[in-house]
Amino acid sequence: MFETIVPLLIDGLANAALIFLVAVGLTLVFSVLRVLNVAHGSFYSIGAYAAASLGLWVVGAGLPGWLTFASLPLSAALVAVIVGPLIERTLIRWAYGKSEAVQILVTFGLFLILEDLQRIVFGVDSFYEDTPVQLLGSIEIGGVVYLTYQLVLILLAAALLVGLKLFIGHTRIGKLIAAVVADREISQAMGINTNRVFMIAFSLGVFLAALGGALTVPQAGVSPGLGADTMVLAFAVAAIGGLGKIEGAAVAAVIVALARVLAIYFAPELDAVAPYLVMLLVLLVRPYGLFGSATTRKI
Amino acid sequence: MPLLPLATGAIIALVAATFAFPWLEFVLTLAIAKGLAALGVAILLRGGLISIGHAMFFAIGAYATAFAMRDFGITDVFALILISAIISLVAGLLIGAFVVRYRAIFFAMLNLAISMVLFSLLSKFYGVTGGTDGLRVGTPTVLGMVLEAKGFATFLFYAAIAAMVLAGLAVNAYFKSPLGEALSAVHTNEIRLEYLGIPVRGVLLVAYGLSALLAGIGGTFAAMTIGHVLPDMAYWTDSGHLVLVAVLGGISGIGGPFVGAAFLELVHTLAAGVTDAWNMIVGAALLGVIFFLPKGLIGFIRPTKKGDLA
Amino acid sequence: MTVLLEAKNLHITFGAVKAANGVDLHIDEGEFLAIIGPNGSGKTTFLNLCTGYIRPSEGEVYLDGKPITRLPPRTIARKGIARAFQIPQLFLDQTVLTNLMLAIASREGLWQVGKALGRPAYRDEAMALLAMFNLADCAPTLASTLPEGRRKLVDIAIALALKPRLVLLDEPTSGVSALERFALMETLMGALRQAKVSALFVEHDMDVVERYADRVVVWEAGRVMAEGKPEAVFKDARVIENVIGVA
Amino acid sequence: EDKPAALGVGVFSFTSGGTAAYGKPGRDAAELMIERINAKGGIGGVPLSATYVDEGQGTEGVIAEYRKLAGDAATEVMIAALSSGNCMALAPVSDQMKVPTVGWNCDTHQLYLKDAHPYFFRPNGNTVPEFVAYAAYLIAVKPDVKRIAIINPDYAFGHDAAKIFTTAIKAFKPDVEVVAELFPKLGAGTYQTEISRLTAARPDVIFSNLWGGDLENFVRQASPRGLFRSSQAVLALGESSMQNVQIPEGVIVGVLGDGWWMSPDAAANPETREFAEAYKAKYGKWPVFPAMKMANSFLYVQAAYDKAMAGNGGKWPSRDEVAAAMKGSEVKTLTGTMQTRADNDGVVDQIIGVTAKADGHDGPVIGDMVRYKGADLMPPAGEDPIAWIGTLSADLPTKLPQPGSYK
Amino acid sequence: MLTVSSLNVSLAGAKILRDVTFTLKPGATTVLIGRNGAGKTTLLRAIMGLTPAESGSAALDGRQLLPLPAFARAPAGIGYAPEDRRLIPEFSVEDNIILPGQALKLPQAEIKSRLEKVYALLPELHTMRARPGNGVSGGQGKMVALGRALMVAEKLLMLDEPFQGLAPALALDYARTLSRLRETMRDLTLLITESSPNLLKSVADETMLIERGAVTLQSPDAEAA
Ligand SMILES: Nc1ncnc2c1ncn2[C@@H]1O[C@H](COP(=O)(O)OP(=O)(O)OP(=O)(O)O)[C@@H](O)[C@H]1O
Ligand SMILES: Nc1ncnc2c1ncn2[C@@H]1O[C@H](COP(=O)(O)OP(=O)(O)OP(=O)(O)O)[C@@H](O)[C@H]1O
Ligand SMILES: [Mg+2]
Ligand SMILES: [Mg+2]
Repeated sequence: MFETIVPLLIDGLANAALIFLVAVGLTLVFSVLRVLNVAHGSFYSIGAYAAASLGLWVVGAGLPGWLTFASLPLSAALVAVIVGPLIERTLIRWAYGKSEAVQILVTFGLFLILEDLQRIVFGVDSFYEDTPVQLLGSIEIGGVVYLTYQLVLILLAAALLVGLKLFIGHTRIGKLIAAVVADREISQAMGINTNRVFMIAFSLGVFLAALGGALTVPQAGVSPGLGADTMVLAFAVAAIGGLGKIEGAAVAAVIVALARVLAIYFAPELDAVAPYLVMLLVLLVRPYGLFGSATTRKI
Repeated sequence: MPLLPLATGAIIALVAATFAFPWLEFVLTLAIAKGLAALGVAILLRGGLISIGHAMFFAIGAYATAFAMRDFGITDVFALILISAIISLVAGLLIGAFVVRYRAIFFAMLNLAISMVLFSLLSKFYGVTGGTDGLRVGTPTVLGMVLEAKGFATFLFYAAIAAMVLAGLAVNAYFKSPLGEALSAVHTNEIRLEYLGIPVRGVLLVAYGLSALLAGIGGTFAAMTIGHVLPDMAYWTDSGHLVLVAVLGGISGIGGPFVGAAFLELVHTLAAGVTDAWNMIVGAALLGVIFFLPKGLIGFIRPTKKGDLA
Repeated sequence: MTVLLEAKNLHITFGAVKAANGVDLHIDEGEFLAIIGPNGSGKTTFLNLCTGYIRPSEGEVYLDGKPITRLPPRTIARKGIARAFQIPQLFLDQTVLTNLMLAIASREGLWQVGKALGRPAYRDEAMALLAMFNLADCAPTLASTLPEGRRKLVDIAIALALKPRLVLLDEPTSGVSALERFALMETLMGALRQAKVSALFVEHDMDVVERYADRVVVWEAGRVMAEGKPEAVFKDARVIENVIGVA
Repeated sequence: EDKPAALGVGVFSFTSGGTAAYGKPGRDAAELMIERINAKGGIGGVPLSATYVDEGQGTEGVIAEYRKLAGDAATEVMIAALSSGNCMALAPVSDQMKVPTVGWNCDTHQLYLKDAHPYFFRPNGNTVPEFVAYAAYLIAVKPDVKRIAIINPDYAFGHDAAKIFTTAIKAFKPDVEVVAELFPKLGAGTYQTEISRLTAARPDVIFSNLWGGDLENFVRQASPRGLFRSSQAVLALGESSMQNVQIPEGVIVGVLGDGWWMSPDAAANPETREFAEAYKAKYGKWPVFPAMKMANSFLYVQAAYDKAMAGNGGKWPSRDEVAAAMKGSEVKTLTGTMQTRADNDGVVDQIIGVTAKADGHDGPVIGDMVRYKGADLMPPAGEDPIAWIGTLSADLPTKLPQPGSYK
Repeated sequence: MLTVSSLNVSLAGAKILRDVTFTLKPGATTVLIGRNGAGKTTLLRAIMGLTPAESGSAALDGRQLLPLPAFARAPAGIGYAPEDRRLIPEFSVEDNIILPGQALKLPQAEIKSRLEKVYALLPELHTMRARPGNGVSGGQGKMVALGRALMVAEKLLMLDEPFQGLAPALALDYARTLSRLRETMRDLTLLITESSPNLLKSVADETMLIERGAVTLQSPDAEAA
């Protein structure tokens, strides 16, 4: 028993860490901009490509290997700074307050374009840069060899969760964001520069997505088509946790990850279905997700 | 009304085109099939509901056809269409009964989830569904007549046109009926609807069932045209494309989705020969339309009406 | 006089607030009953309870002596109780005309396949109603572009279009300029009388109450504090202090 | 008919998506072959001109493309397709449009199981001999194997391979048990959980027919976690990724056929050498077996035209005549021979070995090779393949040529 | 002081404001009277930059407002209470009130003292400061909106139909509050729209009449109805 429980938990959490990183960005962007960003998955894969390229360059340039660690968040930040404001100002901002259909379509169009752009820029070969994994080496737990990197990811995700909660819940920016979420127009009248808030939030979302992508590179590499699959998974997790709910995304990520791992261990054919089945079940019981709640209209 | 000559003109153009380029026959039949599904999506958009999962009904219709032929030896084209229609309608009502409790993003997501479950099952249960390789669909018979493949393709093309016209008329009447107007009202004020004594979920369920039915019929046509059914038919990006097609063409009328579908299929076939980056072209076209033609492509030839996007 | 609607000992609390705290109230056939009371005393909440929008934690609401407490709004509406809201509830991206025609159509139920909503019968009835509130010119405009005051009128017109036995009007004159207030009430009450519709209206304008209410109920902290003929109630010291105020 | 200005060929392969890592070499080879053939004056004096179709766009689009091309008389022959799914879908269309079509890579044994396809040829062999060969090789090198684990892509190719491989193994050694059978979906990207699962199952042998980007990712993720140390790995399509990812030495790999450009026979053929050099010069890598399969398919087409023209007195052949020429043909290729059976399925030899280093060659090679005769492992036409495998005798591996015998 | 000149606004093709021109006396309270749909709300929204103006200008102490983004009004010392309250539902009443202060990065101490002022002026807000924004009734909401506007209103305070939906007693309170407000903040300029003027007799220095989007200046004692 024990020898399956342990790997089960470790694999589950390691998976959850990665899933959380993608989903939290999506959910955060949604909570502020009220835009469901279908192109989110693309930022994930762009982050991955950026990290791979940067890492390969570091190694190629003969720089010390530990720099590749720095290159992961750095490349994510680069993507966020370059892509985030650009896209927010041009496309996303335009879609604010438009119907869901329009928003989803604008980002879907963006998604289609980005997917092909990546193929044109990075080609069709899969990229790989695993210096960090090699440097960290591996440890054996319960008879199974794990990459130390996997365990590091778990801690990292946890830290990020706490950090974000503090940022949103206990800072001035956080309050302003919450206000903008609730009522854009009145927020402006009260002196909030909503455009700045939006851009910060969106770029933060891009950063989280890109970071998720970057962090997968050392252990999974990146190849074309990564974005589309990541996207649906992020959707599912965000919905399960309750859209816009950061802690929800975390819990949901763990649930989904465990579901998948259990499937792989005991019922492999359910592997792919697991996240969506979980989503169906959860939404059946709690229509707005685990942490979500309906907003009653005052009449 | 002025739309009538337009519509007839368009149909004549369709037919003429296939005489000029025979291979268009296939592309256009497929376009109409997708158009039917997109029309279904457009119905829901009326009620402010966006489904990123409607490809599932397209797939249900398609697989229903494949199974009916493989496992029940039904080969008559009309029988197959009828069967798929009924099955997708029933599926629509069942799933609808569940999803009409949700709105906005949650509705979109839930449809996505269900369609992805279907997708995963179709790809997983290799023994039954042929897995990701899908199933082959032979050439159906027409009222007992066994046409050779080319002949059947042509027959199917005209059948599709007929289906398109019928669907168009039906949906048009629906939009004008109280039920149709109530659907648009759901979008803006459910509370008021409730206070008018109107069961909101009932209104939505009708719309959902209708949209599923249309998507299913589209699926059958696709299955019979392509001669093959695949799980990809239910993948979320295909659902995305259906919404895309609807909005591309314009959701205010019934013509839009078909215009959009034709546009998409043509871009696809024409671009695919030249470049692999056809997705980029379609994506750009979509953005272009959303930004500059809020009424959709159909807006070129039709005055604005309420229900247009943005 | 036969009792039409009756509320017995209704309770509901929101967090710390007792929005309904043992409400007992009845309205007779053909009666015009006014509810006045401080802001936040639970008037709108009472209407929500009567129409099934929210359910009381305790107590019952009876229509013709039959309980309707746990029925959804649509069923209660079908039983002949129509409502106009404090914050107008319209189909914002449809025309004012369509707003009304939907209300009219809903009387016969929507399950009429193949018939257009815009058929002459509905159109004429709708236009007649709009004309009554001199909104005829608004007929083709989208509800979303109406100013607050006009929305209010359309909202009331919709309620009447349902041909109810009882209308609940939540501050019908608020947001309607003083210049138009009495004109509105005249047409409204006239129409109700003629159609023999009972009315319960929440109102802050005492002149309006005085002129149109058969009976006044004074609300205070989620319960009825005083009740009676307007002129009597307006003399009640507590009422003057809490509701009417002294200039 | 009189000769056209150019011989239109439709060439189908994956050039987008994760699968492109495997499909691109195929397309590259096609371009190179066309250059080379046209440089020698084309086929019967007519230069080839290809239209390339990306299978990455999904079967639906692929069929649309095929119909469009077939509808155009200028396209006289198709080389399609890479994926088994697409071949299954295109075969009936080819019957319909009557265009001779060469399945250059797809190898599901189900292709001709139900109906015949007079215009669809698949000269590069099918899944049955390919994976029975691996079973035989494994038993030969590891007679004491007890516990096997399988991780294959989640579609026909993966499922077929798993069934064929296990059936064969059990036929050769009934007491073998399958301790884990995983089918991650195509392009899954990360396999960490699967790897834990496989390790926990403690198998003697891990069999996989993952390919393209998937195979590369799997290898990269599995090696640091010691999977290849704890178990003997069989990577059926290993050769196609050897140059992109470092596969540890001693892993059993092969080329699903005879398409190993360095095999003794191939090395003996100057044309092959030339082709490989040209390929390396043009694309910076040695031609992996998908490249060889594509190249061979062009030779197959060329042979068909030559034969057809020889048959009708040098006149330019119709589509039907080309198809007729392909029927039952036997074609010398860069790496061996393609034998076309009456049912249009092909018979080729199977080359298998283990990863090794060779001095004098930059990059990994295959050592301890064996070359099984295709015919020995091919079920007779019309017989149910899986049932047939069940009937194989336990001592077949010992009767067949032994590992290392092919030098 | 606020100067609006030949301001024009059109919405959905319809002309809503026509050449609106007026000047508010500093420290004075001006009441804008007009029937429903006259354009009162639109005028305030245009000044706030929430509805785009076609042409014309609005200047506060010589500073042009229209070119500025909407969020630049509060820092300029303009407080605004919309007719439909618009509280942040999930914020407590108190958080709603201090929101503008936070937006303007006011120091905590400053926010604190202003909050005290507001509570002193509107004691009932103090009693329900912990309630959620969606937990207050229509009328109570008006009060909260006023308090929130006061947070930043140093120069100009604009109230859109503050009395709408107020019970008479509360309305009288509210009117008194306004008078008290004018005692405490003498140089604060008030612009109040109202469709029922009688309550404002006590506070109004100036009355403006707006009809179909056109403003006409009136003398204090003018009879509105
Ligand atoms: N978004 C809009 N699109 C088009 N017209 C609009 C829009 N908003 C308001 N209007 C029109 O502008 C005119 C003025 O509206 P406004 O709300 O300013 O009137 P008001 O004086 O505030 O009325 P009330 O006293 O009822 O609030 C009205 O005729 C209204 O129809
Ligand atoms: N959905 C709700 N959630 C929380 N509290 C609520 C809710 N609805 C009403 N309340 C509270 O219940 C009390 C009564 O509200 P209600 O709207 O009935 O007052 P009212 O008498 O209509 O006031 P007004 O005359 O200002 O409209 C108020 O204090 C309000 O804060
Ligand atoms: Mg109220
Ligand atoms: Mg107003």
